[in-house]
Amino acid sequence: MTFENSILTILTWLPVLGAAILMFTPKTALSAIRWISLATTLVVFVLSLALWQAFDASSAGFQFVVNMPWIGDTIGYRVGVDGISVLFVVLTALLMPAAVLASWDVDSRVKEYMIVFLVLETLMIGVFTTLDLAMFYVFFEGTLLPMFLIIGIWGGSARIQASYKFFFYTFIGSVLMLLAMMGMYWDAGTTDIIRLLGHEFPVGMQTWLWLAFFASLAVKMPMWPFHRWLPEAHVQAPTAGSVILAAILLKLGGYGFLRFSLPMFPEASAQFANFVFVLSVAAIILTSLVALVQTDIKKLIAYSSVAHMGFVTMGIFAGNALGIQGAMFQMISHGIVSGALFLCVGVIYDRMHTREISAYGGLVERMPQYAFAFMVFTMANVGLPGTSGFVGEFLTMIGVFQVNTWVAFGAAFGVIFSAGYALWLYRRVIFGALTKDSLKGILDLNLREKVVLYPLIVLTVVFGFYPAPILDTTAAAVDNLVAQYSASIGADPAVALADERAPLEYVAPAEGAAQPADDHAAEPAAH
Amino acid sequence: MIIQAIVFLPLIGALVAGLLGRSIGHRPSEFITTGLLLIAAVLSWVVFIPVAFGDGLVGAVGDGHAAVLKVEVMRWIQVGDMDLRWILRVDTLTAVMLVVVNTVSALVHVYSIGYMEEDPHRSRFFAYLSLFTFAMLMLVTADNFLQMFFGWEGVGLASYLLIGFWYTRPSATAAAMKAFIVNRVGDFGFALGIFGAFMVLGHIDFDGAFHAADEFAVTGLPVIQFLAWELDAMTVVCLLLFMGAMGKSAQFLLHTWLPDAMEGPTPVSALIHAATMVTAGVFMVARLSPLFETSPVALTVVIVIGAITAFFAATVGLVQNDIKRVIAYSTCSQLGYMFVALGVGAYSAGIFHLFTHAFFKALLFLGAGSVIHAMHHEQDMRNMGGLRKKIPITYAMMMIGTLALTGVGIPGTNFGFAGFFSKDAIIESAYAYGGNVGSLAFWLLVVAALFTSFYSWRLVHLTFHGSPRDPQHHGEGPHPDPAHAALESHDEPINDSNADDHGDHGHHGSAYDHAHESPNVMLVPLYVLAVGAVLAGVVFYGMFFHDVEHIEHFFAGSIYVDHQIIEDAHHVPTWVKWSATIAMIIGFASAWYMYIRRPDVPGRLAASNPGLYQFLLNKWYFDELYNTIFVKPALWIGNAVWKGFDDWLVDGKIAEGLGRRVQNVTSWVVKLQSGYLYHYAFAMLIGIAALLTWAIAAGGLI
Amino acid sequence: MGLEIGLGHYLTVAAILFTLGVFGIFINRKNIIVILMSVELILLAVNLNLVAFSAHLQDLQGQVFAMMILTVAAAEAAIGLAILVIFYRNRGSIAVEDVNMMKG
Amino acid sequence: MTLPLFFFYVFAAITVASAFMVISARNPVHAVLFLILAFVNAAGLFMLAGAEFLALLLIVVYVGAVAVLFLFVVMMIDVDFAELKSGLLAYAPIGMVVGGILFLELLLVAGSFVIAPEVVGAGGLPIDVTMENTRALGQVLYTRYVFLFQGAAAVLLVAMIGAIVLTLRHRTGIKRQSTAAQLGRKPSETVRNVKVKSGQGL
Amino acid sequence: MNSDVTDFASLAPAHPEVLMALGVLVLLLVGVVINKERSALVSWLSVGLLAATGLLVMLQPADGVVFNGLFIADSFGRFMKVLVIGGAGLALILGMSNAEENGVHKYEYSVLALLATLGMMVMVSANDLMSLYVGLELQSLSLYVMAAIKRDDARASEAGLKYFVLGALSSGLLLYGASLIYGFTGHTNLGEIVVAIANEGRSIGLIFGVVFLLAGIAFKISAVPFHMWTPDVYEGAPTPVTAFFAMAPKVAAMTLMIRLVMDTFAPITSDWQQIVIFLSIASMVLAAFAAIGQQSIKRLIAYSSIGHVGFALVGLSSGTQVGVEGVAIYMAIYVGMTVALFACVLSLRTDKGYVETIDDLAGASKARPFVAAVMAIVMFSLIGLPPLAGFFAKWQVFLAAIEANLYVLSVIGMLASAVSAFYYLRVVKVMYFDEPKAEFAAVPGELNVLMAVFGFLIVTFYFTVGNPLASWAHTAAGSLF
Repeated sequence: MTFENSILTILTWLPVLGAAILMFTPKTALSAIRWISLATTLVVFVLSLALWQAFDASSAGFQFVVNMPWIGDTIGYRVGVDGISVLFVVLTALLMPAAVLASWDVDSRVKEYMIVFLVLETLMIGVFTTLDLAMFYVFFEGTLLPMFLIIGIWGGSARIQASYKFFFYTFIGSVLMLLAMMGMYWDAGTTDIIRLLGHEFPVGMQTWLWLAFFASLAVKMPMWPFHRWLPEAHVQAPTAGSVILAAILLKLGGYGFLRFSLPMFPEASAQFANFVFVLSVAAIILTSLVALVQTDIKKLIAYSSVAHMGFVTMGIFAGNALGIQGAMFQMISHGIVSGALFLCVGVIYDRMHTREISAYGGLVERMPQYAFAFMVFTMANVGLPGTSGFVGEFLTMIGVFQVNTWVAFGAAFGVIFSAGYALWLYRRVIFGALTKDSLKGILDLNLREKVVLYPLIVLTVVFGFYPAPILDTTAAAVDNLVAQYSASIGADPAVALADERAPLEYVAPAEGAAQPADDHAAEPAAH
Repeated sequence: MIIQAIVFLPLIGALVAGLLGRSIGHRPSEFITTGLLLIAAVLSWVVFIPVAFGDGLVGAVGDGHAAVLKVEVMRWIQVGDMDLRWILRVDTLTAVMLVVVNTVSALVHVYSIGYMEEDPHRSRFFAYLSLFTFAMLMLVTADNFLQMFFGWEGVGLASYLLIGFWYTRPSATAAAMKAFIVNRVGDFGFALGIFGAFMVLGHIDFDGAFHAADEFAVTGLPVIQFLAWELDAMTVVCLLLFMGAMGKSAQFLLHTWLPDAMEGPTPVSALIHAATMVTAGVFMVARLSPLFETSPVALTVVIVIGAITAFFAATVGLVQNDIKRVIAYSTCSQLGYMFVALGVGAYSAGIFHLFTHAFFKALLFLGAGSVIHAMHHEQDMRNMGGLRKKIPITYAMMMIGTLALTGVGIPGTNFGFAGFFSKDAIIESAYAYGGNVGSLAFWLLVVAALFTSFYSWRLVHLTFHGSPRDPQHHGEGPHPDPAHAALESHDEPINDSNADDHGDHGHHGSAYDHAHESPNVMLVPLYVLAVGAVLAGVVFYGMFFHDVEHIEHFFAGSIYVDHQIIEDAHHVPTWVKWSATIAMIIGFASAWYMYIRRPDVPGRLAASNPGLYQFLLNKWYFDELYNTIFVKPALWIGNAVWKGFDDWLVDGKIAEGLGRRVQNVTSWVVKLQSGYLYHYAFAMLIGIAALLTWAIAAGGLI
Repeated sequence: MGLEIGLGHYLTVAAILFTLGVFGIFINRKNIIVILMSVELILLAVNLNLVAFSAHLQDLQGQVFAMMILTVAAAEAAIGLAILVIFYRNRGSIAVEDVNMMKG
Repeated sequence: MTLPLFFFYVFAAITVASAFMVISARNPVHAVLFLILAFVNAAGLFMLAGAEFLALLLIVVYVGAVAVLFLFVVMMIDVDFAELKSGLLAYAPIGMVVGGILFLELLLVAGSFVIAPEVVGAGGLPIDVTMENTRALGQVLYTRYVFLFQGAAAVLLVAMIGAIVLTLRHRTGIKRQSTAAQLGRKPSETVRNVKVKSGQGL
Repeated sequence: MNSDVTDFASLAPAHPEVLMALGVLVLLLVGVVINKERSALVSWLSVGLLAATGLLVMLQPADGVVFNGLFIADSFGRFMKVLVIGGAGLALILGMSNAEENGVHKYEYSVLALLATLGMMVMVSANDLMSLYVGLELQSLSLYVMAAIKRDDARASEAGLKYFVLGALSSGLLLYGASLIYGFTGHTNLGEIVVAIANEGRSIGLIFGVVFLLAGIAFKISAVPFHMWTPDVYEGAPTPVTAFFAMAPKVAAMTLMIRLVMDTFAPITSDWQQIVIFLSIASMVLAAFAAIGQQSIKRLIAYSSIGHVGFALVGLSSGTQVGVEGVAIYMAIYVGMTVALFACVLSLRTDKGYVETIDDLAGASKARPFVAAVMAIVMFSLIGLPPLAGFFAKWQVFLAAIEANLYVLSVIGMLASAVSAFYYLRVVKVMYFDEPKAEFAAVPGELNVLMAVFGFLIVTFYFTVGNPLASWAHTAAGSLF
C-alpha cells in the first residue's frame, strides 16, 4: 500500500465509505449528516490535489496504475490516470464540496440525499480512474442511478418527466455502447484499456463501434440534436444536481470521445469528423439562438451548456493538439463555470423559489456581491478573455480552423450569440431598477454561499489568465493521442501537432495585382 | 520595470477600488486609482520622450525588423507548437499609444473626481475606469494576436460595464449590451482572422507573423480554402482582422453601438469613446501593417469603409440634438479618416490623427461634460443656448476643441491646431493615393470636413451662443429643430441611480439660471487637453508625417512606412492642400448663418426635406434595419428551433411520441393476455406451429 | 411390408389424436373437464407414438416410457380433477368462460 | 388386407371417431364415455403393436381409474348443462388453420419416416423376442429403471397429498355416526325415569 | 438387466436426492403426527433439510452417471442444484411470516415444496428423456397443487387451474417431442442420443422432436409464446408460492434447456439456435411492453421474470461455453434479485392486507425507507443498471451473444432492456416520488434479514460474490464441454 498504488483506489471509494457512515447515522442528526458529507468530500478533494501534485505531467502514459484480475475472465481491477483523466478527477473532487455546501439547506430526506451524492461521487471518480472497459461502463452508466433519484426526489414540480427523460435518453444510448464494448473485448481479447489503446480494430468494425459509442456519448454530452433531455433535467434538478450534471456528467461524454473514439477508432473518427462538425456547429448556433429566447434562467444556462459542448466535440474531432487541448480545457472550464452558474441560480432560487427571469430584475441593488459573482461567471460563459471560458473556445476554434474553415466560421457565431444570451440574461436579472416588491427584502450572499462561489471565481479568473496548469497537465497525453491518431489516419503528425505548417498551395504571384504587395513586403522597414 | 508599472498600476488601482472600494470608502478609492494612473501617465511620457526627442526607445533591441523592448511577464499558452508568452511589447507605436491612453485616462480620472462627486457608486466607477485603462494597455502592449485579443475583449468588457454603469436605466443597460454584442460581431472576424493568421503564417506572435509575411515576398502569396472559395490567404486574413477593427472602431456597418454608448457617464465617453477604445481598431491595423501591406484588396476595403464612415457619420452628426451624440458621431467620422490614412498606406498619418484626435476629442467630451454638469445633466442642445456667459472657461475650452476638430490652420505654414495637421495629412494622402478609390476617399473626406465644421459650430452656437432656451426659462418656446418630441432626452442621473424617476430634480426647472462653472478638478484636465489640442499637431508633425526619414527613425520599424505615398502627399496640388480648409470655412459660415444669423432656417430646411431629415436623424435607419434583418430573425429562429424543433419534433413527436407508441404496443399486448384459457392454449399452439414451420423452413428441410 | 401395419399408420393415427386433442383445447368453450380430456387424448397420442416406435425399433424403452407416462398421467388427472373441484367450489361453475378473473 | 391390418383400421377408426366425439360432445358425461371408448380401442392398437402389458394397463389404469374418476367428477359437479353455452366458433376458422398446419406437419413426419436398418434392434434396450412382454418389462422396471420407479412413486405421492390437501374438508356442524360413542352409552346417562301423573300429558 | 445400484456408496452422485427423498417422507410423517398449529416446525425442518441437501451438494461433490444412465451429476448440475435448493429454501423462508393469511400454513405446503424441489433436482440431473419427464412432472404436479393451495380463494384456484391445464398441454407437447426423438434416434438416453444424432444427421422428425421438446421446456421457464400462464398464476397464487415459482422451477427448467441444447442437440446447433433466439427475442420484447401496462405488482414481477428468461436465453443462443457461463450467472443473480424483491413485496403490508398494486406503494420510501431502498436497488438491478449485480448478469449473457456474432439479437435485447426500464422505474417512482397514502405494518424479522443480505449482495456484488460466482460458473459451464 504505497501512495502510488493506493491513491486512486482511495479516491474512488472514499465517498462510498462516507456514505456507509451516513447510513448508520440517525436521520435526525442533520448537522452531523451534513458535516460528515462535507468532510468526506473535502478529504477527497485534498487527496485529489495530492494526486495532481504527484502526477508527472511530462509522461504521456498512465500513472498510479494498478492492474489485478477481478471478476471472471473479463473484468479486472485496473485503475490509473493520464493527463486526460487526472484533471477530471480533480474537477469532480473540487465541485463535490461545493455541491454539498449548496445543499446545506435541503431539508427533506437529508440522509438519503447525501448518501446519493456521495455514491455519485464515487461513480464519477471511478469513470475517470478506471482502466477497465467494463468497469468504465459500470461507472459511466452507474451515474444514471443517483442522478435519476436526485432529479426525481429532490427536483422541481415536473421532476418525474424530467428524470425519466434523463434516464431514457442516456440509457438507450449507452446500451449500444455496451454492446460495442463487448465487441471490442472479443476483438482484442481484453478489457484492459491500456491494451485496447494499443490494439488496432479492423476498419470495418471501427465504424460500428464508433457509432455505438457515439450513440451513448453524444447523448451524454449532449450533442445536438440529442440534447433535449438536458434543459428539462437541469430545470427540474435541485441546485447541486444541476451543478454536478453540468459540471461533471456532461464531461463523461467528452471524456469518452477522448478515451475511446479518437484513439481506438481513429479511422472511423476521421470518417465521421465532418458529421460531428455539423452537429457541433448546429449545437453552437441553434442552441445559442434557443438560449436567447428562454424565459427560465436554468433552461437558458442549460442550452448554453449544449452550445459550449459543441465547442468540445468540435475540438476533439479536429484531431490536432490545439483542438483537443482546447476541448479539454473547455471541459474543465465549463465544469467550473457552468457549475458556478447553477450555483448562482440556486442562490436566488433559494430565496425566491422561482427561476423565471421575469421575476427578477435589479438584484444588484440588494445583492452587489452576488451581482459581481454572477458577472464573472456570465463573462466566463461568454468566453471573455481573462476568464477560463475563453481559452477553451479559442483553442478549439483555432484548432478546427486548421482542419475546416466552415466549421470554425460557424462556431465563431457562437462568440456573438453567447454574448447575446448571457448578457441579456444578466441584464434582465441583475440590472434594471429593483421595482418588484418581492425582491425588496432579498439578501446578499451569506457566508456559506461565499465560501462556495468565491473560490470558483478565483479559479475562473486564474485559469483565464494562466491556463498553463491545465494545459501542461494534459499536454503530454494529448500530444501522444494526436500523434497516434494522425499516424492511424495517415496524416502527418507533425502537421497536426503544428510543428510544421500545413502545406499551403502556393501560387506564383500573378503579374500586376500581386506585384505592389510584393514590393512592399520586400522592403521591411528595418532600422 | 517601468513598463510593468505602466501596465499594471491601473490594474492594481482597479482591483483595490473594485474589491475593497466598499470598505475603504469612495474618496480613497478615487485617490488611489487616480494617483496610480497619474504615475502611469508620467511613466508613459518618460518612455515616450526619448522616442520622440531622443535616441529612441530606451532598452529597445533591434531585431532586424523593428526596435522593440520586450518584457516577458509569464508563460501563457503552450499547445503543440503554439507557444504563447505573455510579453509586453513596447515600440514606438506602443509608446505613442501608451502616452495617449494613460494621459487621457489620467485626466479623465481626475475629471471624474469632480464630475462623479454625487454618485453613490463612485469607487465602482473608478475601478471600471482603471480596469478599462488596463485592458487598453494590454491591447497596445500586445506581443501576439491573442494578447491583443485579450486586451481587445477586456476593453469591450470595461466599456460594457461603464456604459451600463447606471444600471437602473433600461436604456443604459441596453446600450451596454449593444456595445458588447456589436463589438463581438467584430470580434467574430477578428478571431477568425487570428485563426487564419495562425494557419497561414504559422505564428500568432507578431514577430513570427511578420517574418512569415516577409517571406511571402520570396515564396509568393499563399492561397487558402476559406469556406467554399479558394482565396488569397492574406486578403482573407486581413479582411477578417479588419472586421474586428471595424467593430471596435465603430466603422460603417458596425458603428451602431457608438452613439448609444453615450448612455454612460460623460467621462466614460471621453475616455473610451473618444481617445482610446475606438482607436484600438486603428492601432490594430497599424500594428499589423506588414500584413495588410501584403493584401491590396484588404487595403482598398479599409479605404472605402473608412471614407464611407467619415462621410456617413458626419451627415448624421449634422442633425443630432444630444450634445454628446454630436461628438460621438464626430468621433466615428474622424475614425473614418484614420482608416483612410491606413488604407492608403500612410500609417503614420493615421496614427498622427489618432494622437491629435485623442486630445481634442477628449477635450470636447470633457467640455461637453462640463456643460452637462453645469446644466444639471441636461444634454439636449435645444434646451441650452447662451451658456457662454455662465461658463466662460468651459466655453473657451470647447472653442479650442472645436477649432482643433475642424482643423483650423493655414495650409503651407506651421500655424494650425492639432487637427489641422493630421487631418490635412490624411486628405492629401488620399488624394495622392489616386485612382478611383483615392478620388472617392478624397472627396468624401473633404465633404466630411465641411460637415464636421458645420456640426461642430452648430454645437457651439446652440450651446453657448444665442439666448437660453431651456423650457422653464423660455416657456414652450419654439425649438430650432423640429421633431423634438420624438427624441428622448438623455439626462444623467448621477445622484439618484436607485430611482429611475429623474424628472424631479430640484433644480431642473431652471437649468440655465443655476448653471455654474465646474470646479477646478474638472477644469484642470481641460487645460491640459487644450494644450495638447493646440500643440500636438505642430510639435509632432515632423515625426508623423513631414519627413520620411524622420518618420522612419521615429517609428523604428514598428509600422510599415510607405515612402511613396508620403512623398506624393507632400506634392499634391495646392487646391488639394486648401480643400479641407475651404470646406471648413464653408461649414463654419453656414453654421453661423443658420444658427446665429437666421435661426429659423434649420427648421424650414428640415420641414422642406422631411425625408432626408428623418433619414439623417434616424441615423440612416441602421438600428431599425439591423433589428429587422438580424435581431428579429435570430429571435424568430431561436423560438422556432425551440418550440418547433426541440419541443415539438424532438420531444413531442420523437421522444414522447416514442413513449406513446410504446403505450400503444403495451395496450395491444395486454389485450392479448385475455384471461381465457383457450386463448392461452391457442397462443402456445400458434407458437409451436410457427416454430415448427420456421425450423423446417429455415433449416432447409422442406 | 406393404400390407403390414406400418409405422406410418401408427404415427398418423397418433398425429390425428394429437391434433384432435389440441383442437379440443381451444375450440372448447364449454367445460374444463373436456379440456382435461383433450389433454388425455394428447397423452394417448404420445403413448401410441412410443409404442409404435418401440415396436418398430424392437426396443423396449418406448414401452417403459409409455408406462411412466400412464402412471404420471393418472396422477396428473387426479390432481387436475382436485383443482377443478376446488375451483368449482369457489366459483360454482366450470365453464371455460368463467375462468378469467385474472387477465391483462 | 391382413387381419392385423384390418383390426388396425377398425381400432384406429373407432379411436379417432370417439376422440372426435370427446371434444365435440355437448354433454360431458358422453364425452367421458367416448374417452373410455377411445382408450379401449387404443389398447387394441397397443396390442397390435405387441405392447400387451401396456394395453392392459391402459384399460385397467385409464379406463378403470382415470376415466371413472372423470366420470365421478362430472357427476359430482353436476353441471347445469342448460347454462353451458354452446361452443362459440368464432375462433374455429383460425383454429382450423393452425390445427391443420400442425396436423400436416405431423403427417410430414409420419410420411418421411426413414430409419436406417441397422438402428433397428440397436436401441438402448432391445426387445428379447424370447421373453414375453410383461416379463421383459418386469425385469427392467425394478432394476434398470428403479430410479424411474421411485420417481413415479414420488409423483403418485404428490398426487395423493395434492388431492387430499386440496379437497379434504373437515366440515363442522355435520352429524356423524360414532359407533364407539353409541356403544359406550350407559343407561344412567341416557335413561331417566319420570313419574307421570295420571290424567296429565307430558 | 441388472441395475448398477449395488450399494449405497455407489449412489454417491445421487446422495443429495436420496437424502431429500427420505427427508420428505420423514417430514410428511412429522407433519401428520404433530399438532396442526405447529406446522411452522415443519417449515423450519424443511428449510433445514434443504440446507443440509444443499451443503451435501456443495461439500461432497461426486461426479458421475448412476442409475444406469438415467442420472448424471456434474459440476454444472451442482451449480444449478445449489441455485434450485437455495431458491426453494429462501422461498420457504419468505412464506413463513403471515403464513395463515397467505394460505401456506399447512405442513403439506412445505412437503409439496420439498417434493417439487426433489423433482427439480431430478430434472437438473436428468440424463434420460424418461428421468427428465418424471422429474419434470414431479415438480409440476407439486407446483399445480401449491398454486391452488389457498383453496378457498377463487383466484388461487383459478391460478391452479390455468397452470394445470396449460401445464398438462405443455407436458403433452414435450412428450410428443420426446417420443419423436426416441423414434428417430432409438434412444432415450441423452448421451446416446447425441451420438445417434451425430451419426445419422438431421431429419424432419428429429427437428420436430426438438421443437416440441424445447417448447415443453419453454413453458416451464415461461418463455414467450408459452408464457401465457405466468402472469395469471403469479397473480393468483399466494405470494410466497409465487416467490417459489419465480425462482427454483425456472432454474431447473433452464438447466434442462441448457443441458439438452448444449449437450444433446450439440450436433444440430444451428437448428435449436433459431428456436432459442426466437424464444429469447419474443420474451424480451413482449415482456418489456406488456409489463408497462400492469397495475398489479405480482403481474409486473411475472412479466419481469418472462423478460429475464429472454435475457438468459440470449446467453444460451450463443451456444458457447461463455454463453452457458453467462446463463448460469444470470440465473444465480436472478434468484438473488428475486429473493430480495419478494422479501420487499411481502414486507409491505397495510392494514388492509398485502400491497397489491403498484400505486399502493406510494410513498413507501417515507414509511418504510429500508424496504423501499432495497426494492429500489432491486428494481435498478433488474434493469441491469450498473453498478448493481443485475448489470453483471446482462454483461455476461450479451458478451456471449456478441462473441457468437448475434448482433441483431443483442441490439434488440438491449433495446428491450431499455424499454423494460420503464416499468421498473415506475415502481421506484411511485415509492420515492409520490406521496404516501397508507400506513404500513411492521416488517417480520426474517424478511428484514433477507432484504439486508440480498440488498447488500446486489450492491456490493463486485466486491463480494462477483468473482467466486464467476469462477464457479466457469467451472460449471466447463463440465458441459
